Amino acid sequence: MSSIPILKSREAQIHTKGEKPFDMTCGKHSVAGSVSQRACVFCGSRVVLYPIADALHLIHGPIGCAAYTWDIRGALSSGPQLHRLSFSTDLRERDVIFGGEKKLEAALDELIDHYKPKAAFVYSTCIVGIIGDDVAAVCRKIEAKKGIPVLPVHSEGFKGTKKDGYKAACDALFKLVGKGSTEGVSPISINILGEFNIGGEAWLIKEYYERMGVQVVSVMTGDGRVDQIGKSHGAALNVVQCSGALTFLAEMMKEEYGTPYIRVSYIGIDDMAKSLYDVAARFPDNPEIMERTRKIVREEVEAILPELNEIRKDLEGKKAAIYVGGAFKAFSLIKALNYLGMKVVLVGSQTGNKEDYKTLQEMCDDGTIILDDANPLELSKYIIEKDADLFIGGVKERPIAFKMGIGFCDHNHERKIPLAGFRGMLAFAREVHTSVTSPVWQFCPARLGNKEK
Amino acid sequence: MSSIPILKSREAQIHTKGEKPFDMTCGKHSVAGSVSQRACVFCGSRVVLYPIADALHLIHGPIGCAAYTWDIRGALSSGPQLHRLSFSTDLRERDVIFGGEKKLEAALDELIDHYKPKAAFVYSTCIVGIIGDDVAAVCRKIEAKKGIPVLPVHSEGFKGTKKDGYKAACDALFKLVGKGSTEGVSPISINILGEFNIGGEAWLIKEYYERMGVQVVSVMTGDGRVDQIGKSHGAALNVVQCSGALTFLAEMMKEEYGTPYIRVSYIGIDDMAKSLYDVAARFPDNPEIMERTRKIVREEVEAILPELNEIRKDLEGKKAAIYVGGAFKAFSLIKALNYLGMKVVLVGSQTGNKEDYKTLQEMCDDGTIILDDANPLELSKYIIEKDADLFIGGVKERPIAFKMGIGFCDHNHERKIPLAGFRGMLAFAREVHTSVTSPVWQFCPARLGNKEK
Amino acid sequence: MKFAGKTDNYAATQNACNLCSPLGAALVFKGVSNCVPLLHGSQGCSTYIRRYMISHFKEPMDIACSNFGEHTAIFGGGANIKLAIDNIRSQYSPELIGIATTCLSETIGDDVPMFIRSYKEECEDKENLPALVHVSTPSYQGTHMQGFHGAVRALVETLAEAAETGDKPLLNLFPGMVSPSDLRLLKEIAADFGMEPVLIPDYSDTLNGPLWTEYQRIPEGGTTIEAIKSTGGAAASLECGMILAGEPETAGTWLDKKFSVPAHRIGLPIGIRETDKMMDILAEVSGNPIPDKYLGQRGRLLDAMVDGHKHLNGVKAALFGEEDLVAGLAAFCSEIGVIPALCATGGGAGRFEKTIKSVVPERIHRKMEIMEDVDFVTIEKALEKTGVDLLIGHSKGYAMSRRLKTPLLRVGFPVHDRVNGSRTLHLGYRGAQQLFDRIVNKIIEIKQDRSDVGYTYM
Amino acid sequence: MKFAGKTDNYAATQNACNLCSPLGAALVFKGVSNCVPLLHGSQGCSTYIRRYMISHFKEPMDIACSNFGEHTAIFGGGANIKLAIDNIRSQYSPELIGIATTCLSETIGDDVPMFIRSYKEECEDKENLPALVHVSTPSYQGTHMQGFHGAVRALVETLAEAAETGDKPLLNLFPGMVSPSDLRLLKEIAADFGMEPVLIPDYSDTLNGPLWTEYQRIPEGGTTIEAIKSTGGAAASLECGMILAGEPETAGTWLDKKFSVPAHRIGLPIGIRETDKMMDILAEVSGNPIPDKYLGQRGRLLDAMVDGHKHLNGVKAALFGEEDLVAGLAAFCSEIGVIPALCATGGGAGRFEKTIKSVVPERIHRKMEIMEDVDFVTIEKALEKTGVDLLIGHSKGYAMSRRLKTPLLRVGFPVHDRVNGSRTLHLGYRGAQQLFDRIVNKIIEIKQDRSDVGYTYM
Repeated sequence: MSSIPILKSREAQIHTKGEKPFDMTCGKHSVAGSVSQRACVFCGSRVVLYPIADALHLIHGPIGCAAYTWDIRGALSSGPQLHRLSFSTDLRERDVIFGGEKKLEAALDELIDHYKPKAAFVYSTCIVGIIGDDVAAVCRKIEAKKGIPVLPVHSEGFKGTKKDGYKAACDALFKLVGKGSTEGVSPISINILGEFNIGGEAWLIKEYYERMGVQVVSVMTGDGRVDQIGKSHGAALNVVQCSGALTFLAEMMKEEYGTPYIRVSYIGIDDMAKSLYDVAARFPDNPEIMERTRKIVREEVEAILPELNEIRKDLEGKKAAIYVGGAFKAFSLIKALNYLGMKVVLVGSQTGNKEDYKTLQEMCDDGTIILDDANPLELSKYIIEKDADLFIGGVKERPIAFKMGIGFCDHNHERKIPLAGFRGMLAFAREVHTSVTSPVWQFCPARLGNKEK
Repeated sequence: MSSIPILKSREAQIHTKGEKPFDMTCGKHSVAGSVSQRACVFCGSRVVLYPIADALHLIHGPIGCAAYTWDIRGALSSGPQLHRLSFSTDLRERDVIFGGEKKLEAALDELIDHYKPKAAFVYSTCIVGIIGDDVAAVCRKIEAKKGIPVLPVHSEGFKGTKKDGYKAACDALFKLVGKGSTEGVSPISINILGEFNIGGEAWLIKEYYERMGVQVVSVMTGDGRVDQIGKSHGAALNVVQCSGALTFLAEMMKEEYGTPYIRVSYIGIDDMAKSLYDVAARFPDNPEIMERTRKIVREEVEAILPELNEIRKDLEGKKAAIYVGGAFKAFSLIKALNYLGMKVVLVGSQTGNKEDYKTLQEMCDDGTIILDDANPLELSKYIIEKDADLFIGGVKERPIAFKMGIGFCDHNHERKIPLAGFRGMLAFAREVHTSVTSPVWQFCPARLGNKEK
Repeated sequence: MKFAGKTDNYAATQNACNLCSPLGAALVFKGVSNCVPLLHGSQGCSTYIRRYMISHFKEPMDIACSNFGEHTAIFGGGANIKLAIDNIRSQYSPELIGIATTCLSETIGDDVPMFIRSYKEECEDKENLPALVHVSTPSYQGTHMQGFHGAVRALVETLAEAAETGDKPLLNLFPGMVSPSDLRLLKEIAADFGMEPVLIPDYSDTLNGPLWTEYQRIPEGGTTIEAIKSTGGAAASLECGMILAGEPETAGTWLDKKFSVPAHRIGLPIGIRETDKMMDILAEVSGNPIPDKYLGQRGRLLDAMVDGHKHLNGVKAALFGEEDLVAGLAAFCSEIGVIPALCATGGGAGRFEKTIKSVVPERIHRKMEIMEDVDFVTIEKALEKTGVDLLIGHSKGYAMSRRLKTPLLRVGFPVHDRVNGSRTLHLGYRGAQQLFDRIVNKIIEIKQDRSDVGYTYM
Repeated sequence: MKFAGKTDNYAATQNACNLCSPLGAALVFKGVSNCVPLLHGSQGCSTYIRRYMISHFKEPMDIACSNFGEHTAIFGGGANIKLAIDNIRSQYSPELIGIATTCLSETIGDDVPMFIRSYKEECEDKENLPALVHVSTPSYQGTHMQGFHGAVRALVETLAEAAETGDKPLLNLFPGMVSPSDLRLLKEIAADFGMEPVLIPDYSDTLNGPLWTEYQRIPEGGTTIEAIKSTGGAAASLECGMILAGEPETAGTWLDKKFSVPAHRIGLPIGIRETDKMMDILAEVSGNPIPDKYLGQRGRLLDAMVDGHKHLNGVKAALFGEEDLVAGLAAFCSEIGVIPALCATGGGAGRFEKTIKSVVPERIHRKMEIMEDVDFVTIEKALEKTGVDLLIGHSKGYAMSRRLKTPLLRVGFPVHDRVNGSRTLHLGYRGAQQLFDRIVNKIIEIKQDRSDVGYTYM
């Protein structure tokens, strides 16, 4: 095999810790032809709003965008399951020529009557603006007619990056915030932002806060409900997970309602504990909250520690590669993996900013590869060079790891197990353990160094 | 292919109606090396006693006899399922040398304690007498110890034919008869003999009699219970189905208890109706029984007639071959098939007697082949010659029919659908229809006359 | 949950039973040796399609994208496409780049053929220029199947030449969208008839390959460009699929018209009759008799069909998926006594009902519901009324299967909730054997598990 | 229902997990060309065995019987055996009659070899005399597997000659009791290595044949007597099965001792390692490299194993059935991460535990229960405690599967409640692929169906 070439235009987005002065180029539009692992604006919006289970999610455009996003995420709902259906205006050639507004209106009319959602999100896809549809006008008309919020989401795929999609989703969400009454909202209360309840994670987290004595007014958007979002402005604090997605909303709520926010991560024992302590610290007048928090952390950690230690025995010294959407998650993962005795040899993200990358490189050992917006060739090149035993990423990264005989842990929205929270840490450890200790690797030619036929 | 030869010694057991003066040789031990479709004495006993669901059935011998008869019949129980387990003393080499009595005793001791059956049947297999085990003595000992009937069944495989097995089973059954009180037994009452509740048939039949106002004291042995058999001598009449199996018992009960018996068949509309009328006629002092019987027959026939007529349209003129255990069943099947518009071109039985065969040939058209104790080669020879569309038989006949592209209906104990009773007639018609009308036959080379590759 | 059904003023598509055309085109290009597919549109198109196909094939799925930004949409995608080609070339060194458009590039009116011409003209390194094949796949036209067959045709029309035949007679095989195992089977059959098959596409190795010793930028395998070029000199073409491959203008008809390569057209060879047809054509074209191996397979298949016939005769099944697959399955069902009580497709080529009816005996027609251009909500509504014993289709029917408590037998694409989508065999006698065993065993399983008795023999 | 478990004073066998030895012998004789098996005993033996095997193979199953009557038991079976041979000859014109004894004829002490000698001497028509092969199979000794291997050995010891080798090197293949599809696969593999395989037995056609145009008294196919004779001149023998084929005295060791045919002995080639071993031996013996076809199959199998590994690692399975099959499955399970938490057999050859432990990594041993010479009631008792995710074994485990609510994956013999027992593939890379897909898909199915969520992708 000829060695894998790196595009010249991508060189500034790839660094090896310790080699050169660190200065990551990032936040760029992906290079044409580079097979980025990123998605589009629409994807960003869809990820954020998807878990709102009592809303109608109508995708305005040709069928593909709706078809590919039908029920592909592990975001659970304790009640309605409307979010798991796929609705599309399914634009055809004549709609492209004559415009899709009528079809959109008819679709909303019909679907709202039938499913009786609490709100409707209308996602614009690439060609909607180009064919000249006035989606906002249709939404207003239907909103007036049906008496529920009908919110356009400006998610045309090409108009920016996935982050712009987050922003568009937050814009839509923000229109729901403040629609409800804050009666019954305690002064000791929070919103959980940026937690999507994959595998029931939001339920875990929420329970911790509630056991602390802190009311959770809304989760955005895991197991989300339109009414909860409506009264979320009543909460005393926004607790924002992840680097990108919901920060926009937190900022808007801060400006409009004065709600302060803090950033947290629920991944790994340390960060999970910190997320609870940081919230407790915001309510210094109620010292019993901090008391309870300490107790919770102690209990929860004690419950998982014995098995974690067992697992650590098998994982000690193994090498891991991380490629995730947001850099913030990568921070936590590095800590979690270190906790399991593993060494991170590659870390990258789709959407990190300069500061994120600086933090990343500070967390890593010399020689670790750090990447922004990587593609399959780059990822495979470095996981092989670094002889990783485990790759943490999403569906698109999985076959790369597998072809080279490397274990894999899905840390994306498609997974079905909780990886957040204390119990999530145990699930994470088990997941990593299950993959890394499988006997199948013994047969993999790349790991055998050509010793096998 | 060379034509299929018929063994000289078998020629007197094969007749073509209308060709020669009819004189069937039958009741012979099968010829060595002839691949008879018959089974052995053990099989005869096992078939009769199998459905008694609250008894322990322990097979004394090497493992095979028990292994091959484990849960292979469709005889249903409304309560205990003990009959569906397979118990064996599993004699090994040292038992053959030193005798199996101790093992038998231990097995009975252990199994009766655990399963708490109402009685135990101990089946002797071929080598039991030869190695000198005194089974009767062991049974007596355990009977005394456990306080339940423990009955030896003299079913050594080689000691006769399947019919001798029926006899051995009846001997064992007869020891149970009379053990219970006849309190509550009505003077208008019967026992149903020779109905094994395959696919729930006994339930159907029993319901007819009960609707007539006739008490059913026991069914032997379908959905059978030891206690019911115990009080069966109180019944006013024994109603015996089938040519062979339970007639021995009916004779013994007639002698010992003076219970009269009649012979019936529940297969086909006419015979089923006659079975009810014949019983009603035995209670002439209660004319309302005959009244009710007429009503039942009318209602039941009306319920199945429309669909039967539909089915008949597809089956009219098709040709059938019948090879069954008892000849009595064959009589009914001929009538039932005629009712469906089908013509019987071959009929045979494993255990018919001279009179049976005489009746058979009287029922058949000229040219019909009539066989006693046939083997696969004979059966295949004649179904091909006669161009049959359907074969009615048991598991061992099935592949013969299939290889030649001929439909098949299982009329043996392995089936799971009721073929007796009015509803059974409909099930039979459906079963035949399903097989005969399948599109697969269009591809069968034998039926295409070599037109296909 | 109750669904809104398709009504007269129906407007929304709910749980689509089809995908968009660029997916089909990308799949075809994955089946060409040393080829990188390039979608001309937004980043999301390629990412979603990659993700969707990875979940089925479980293989690396590099599909490039020209990555439209806001400027691109305004000023056109010419610059992007050129940059994309450059970047693909420097990373992958492909022999062919298969360029499929998307709704976006089509809507803004990009003239891709012109972009390609000008790229070629401007190119300094003409020697090493990969072949550039363009197919127009606006997502608002047709389904993934139109994209699939369009790409096949584009490959042939762009590359085929009047060629000399080699030692063995060449057979052009246009298999339709079948599984890697199906493709492998078709190649084996053609070779057993002494022919050299050119499969377009052939992703049997590229999307169902072994583990790697070293990373492969483009997975090994696929139809070579040389082979595609040679299609003009083939002894015959065999096109599979009555509905889409049966369109008036296809790769096969084009080769017939242009190079007089006789085009044989059959349905997907699913079941006895259509496989017989294929065997007869191959025997005729090759001049060789049907190999014993296949007579043996056929014989054992028929034997098995007879052995299991009673379990199936009268069983009602719902078939759904792409048009040609459903037609092939309906034909096979009719051979084994299964009533294809509902045949549904998200496709809308307009020949679905007629084709289905042509492969099912007339007396069954009144027991059937045939639905074209429908989504899963509509199918489920219909099934709530009809009631069938079994669903046969792809994984997207699982939600419906669960609600209806009717088991789903997974065939076709996508299979997202089982591991062997790539290995599922549909074609030939062996494919029919596997389908038969799966169907009859599933029916037996239902009967056995739902029975109160729990018979241990069936 | 609660069962009585195996205790110290255990006496009864409840729901046996094995069959009697004449069955195995009869099966072997069904795999010889133009052979009729003859059981020397009561009518019931052959009838029960025929019925039992028909339910699995779904093929005609003519097995003759010497039909003991009361007189026979007293005076010995000599007359019966002779009459039976005569009758078989006149009806079937066989080239070989395979005579297996039963408990009855063994217990009364019939000297079958003597009967055969005297039959031959008395025979008027010596020219057309079929070969007569006798195997001693008292049902109270061993299981059907002893009968199987005994008959194989009897065939070879009775018929093998010091023979010249033909064009191709001969390979004696003693496959063990595997499926017709497995036999077909082994023949294909041997042929692909350029060798002429002599499979003993080979019931791939006789018990898995096509429909017939005319009735066949003895179904076509099977190993010819000529081929069995030639085993003495083979290049090598390959015996599959670590436990029973691994006994000190087998057909293979006999050929080695008598004719110096080197005997290679491996386990049933189930899974990667044991198939690799077989391939290496064949390469060595034939002097040819492993064909690409098998490297391809192996490559794709490994790829699939990696794709599905997470679903399986740590899954607990119970394996039951005949000793060699369970050992082979245990080896394969260990390769894919499935813990063979319970391995059980009705056989009692005495080498079960040691063999199982030799193919499973040591760190797994403490998680395993290994049970020899047990019945289903004992197995079920153990499983009530252990708790596994999946049962892998034959149909007789269904009742247990139902009560334990643990799915049963059907392999081996008998398969009475599915249609494809004959077609189930266990051996080679292809067999491993099919086993793997079945196991992982079943685990996924359980997870998916039991989940409250009902994910549509897994």
